[in-house]
Amino acid sequence: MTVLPYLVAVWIFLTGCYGLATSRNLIHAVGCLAVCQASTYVLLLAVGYRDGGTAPVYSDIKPGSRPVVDPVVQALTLTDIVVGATVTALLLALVMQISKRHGTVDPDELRELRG
Amino acid sequence: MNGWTLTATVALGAGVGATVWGVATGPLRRRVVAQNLSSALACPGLLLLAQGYGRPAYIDLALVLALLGPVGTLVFARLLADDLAEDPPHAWGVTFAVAGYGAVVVLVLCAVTGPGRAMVKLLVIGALLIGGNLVASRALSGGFARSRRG
Amino acid sequence: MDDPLIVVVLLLVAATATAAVAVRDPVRQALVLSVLGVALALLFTVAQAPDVGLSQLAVGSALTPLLVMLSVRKVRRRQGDGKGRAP
Amino acid sequence: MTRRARLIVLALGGAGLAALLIAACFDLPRFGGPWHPYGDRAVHASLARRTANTIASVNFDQRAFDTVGEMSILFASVLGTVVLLRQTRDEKRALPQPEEVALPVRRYALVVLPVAFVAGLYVIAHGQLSPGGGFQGGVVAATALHLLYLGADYRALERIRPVGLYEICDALAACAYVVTGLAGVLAGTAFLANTLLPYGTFNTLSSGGIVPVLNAAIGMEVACAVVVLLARFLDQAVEIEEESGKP
Repeated sequence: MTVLPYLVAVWIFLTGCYGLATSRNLIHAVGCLAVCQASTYVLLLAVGYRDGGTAPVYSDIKPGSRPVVDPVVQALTLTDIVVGATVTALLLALVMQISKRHGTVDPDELRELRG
Repeated sequence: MNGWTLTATVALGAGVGATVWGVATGPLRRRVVAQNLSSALACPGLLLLAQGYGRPAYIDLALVLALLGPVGTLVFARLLADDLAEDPPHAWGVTFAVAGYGAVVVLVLCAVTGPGRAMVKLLVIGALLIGGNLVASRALSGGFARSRRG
Repeated sequence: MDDPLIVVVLLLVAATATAAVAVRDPVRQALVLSVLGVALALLFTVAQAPDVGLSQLAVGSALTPLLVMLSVRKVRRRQGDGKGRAP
Repeated sequence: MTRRARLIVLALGGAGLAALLIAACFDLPRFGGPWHPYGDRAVHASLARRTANTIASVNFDQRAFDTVGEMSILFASVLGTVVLLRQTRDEKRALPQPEEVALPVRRYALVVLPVAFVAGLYVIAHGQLSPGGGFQGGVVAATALHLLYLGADYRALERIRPVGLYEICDALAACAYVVTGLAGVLAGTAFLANTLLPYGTFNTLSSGGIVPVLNAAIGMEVACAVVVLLARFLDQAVEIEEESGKP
């Protein structure tokens, strides 16, 4: 039970990698990369969790009244989610350019084109 | 673990679990409906969790989901209009059931909260959630019916 | 304290992520990714990280699907055009 | 390499990686354990500077320099997208035809647009108090504007969205963040040190020293970045076409 969150993170990462390697469509591959990213969020938050804790946001509770979870990993994750979305956008832009240049988004066909 | 989180566990496990199954299998018309219902089911779950943890601050999440969940469905309704026009989804029974579930959760929480700013916020979230859910369903079943490219 | 809740939501996320990889058509994958965003937001809430959940909801519910769907439309239109003419 | 050989290599590598990762899982600190040295110190520092939302304090005060890095990745990827998706010489613009939208959908879009936009601003403004902040609120506000495309049509969106202006605002917001940091250097402390402004009263909008300033800068940066990104994607998907006949 105590390692289940870590194992879930490993599972998500490996599935994402499998999808990335066997994908026949670059847009699908970008989606798989987003799944891989999600595994890092799960791992980071699992490391920062504390039993019975609550969020260290003191707008509605008094400081010190309840145990709190780790804010540092949350800060890392939260910036990465938004930045990750813009990186996904950059990759999708690359896919559009590939489609314009080569007329296909299948990685196998692209390899044949290069010869 | 209290009654609120227990209810949330059951509702999220069964409801969102079913939408995951619905979105991963079957024809396109079932998948878009499942996507719409996933946000409509998760939003009351977030409200229940906020109550269960005793943290009114968590309600902001439900507010954002009630606003942006239907927007996500509108994205699909708009960009898949041609595909959906051939085979439009008809799932009004499930949609109204889920909307009723959202209404019940919001009303129960309102009764517990008592009058005040928090209750107004809850009612706004409820209105946005149910209105958004119904409009998004409407959009899926022919909101962009005579769509051309654009 | 809320162990069953965390386990349920973790399994939900794992199942959705697997489905997101297994569904090969980009359009249908975008639908699953959108549900994955909601499931992740639930997990973050349960793990007491409302800021992160908010971030995931903002990005995952509308922005990512819109980006993917627009890319699919562009790529399909190109290939639809290209099939009529010689490449 | 054939597809089959690639799958074998993938299976071998994946199995090795899985074994290592699972072994690592059992050596990680126990899930839900009480030992969080950095977290406890971060909470303490945040309360000392009267910032109610510890996560905002970590992002915009204790690790503000890290956020400069994140911001530059965001800025660079937006710049890359803009360069990749520009209109090339062999492409022409075709005006999209207006969409016929069902009346309830159109009404919904026009009612929810201002609500969602204000909710985005609320999330940014309360970043240092309740859950939220510039990163989240910026995305919500920018997404809200695009309801005009979903509920009305593309030309309505283009009227309220001069992309050039948003590009300038994007750059200005990035500069504002760095200039706020440099102000610390000029005042004789360190880059991005939270010593310039008074810390204010705990749990009010003006608390936390430079946290609200940096938060607002990031909010503007993210909102403008998302608008510019989506503008380029929409241009490509809706408007820009290749000139037929030319190679």
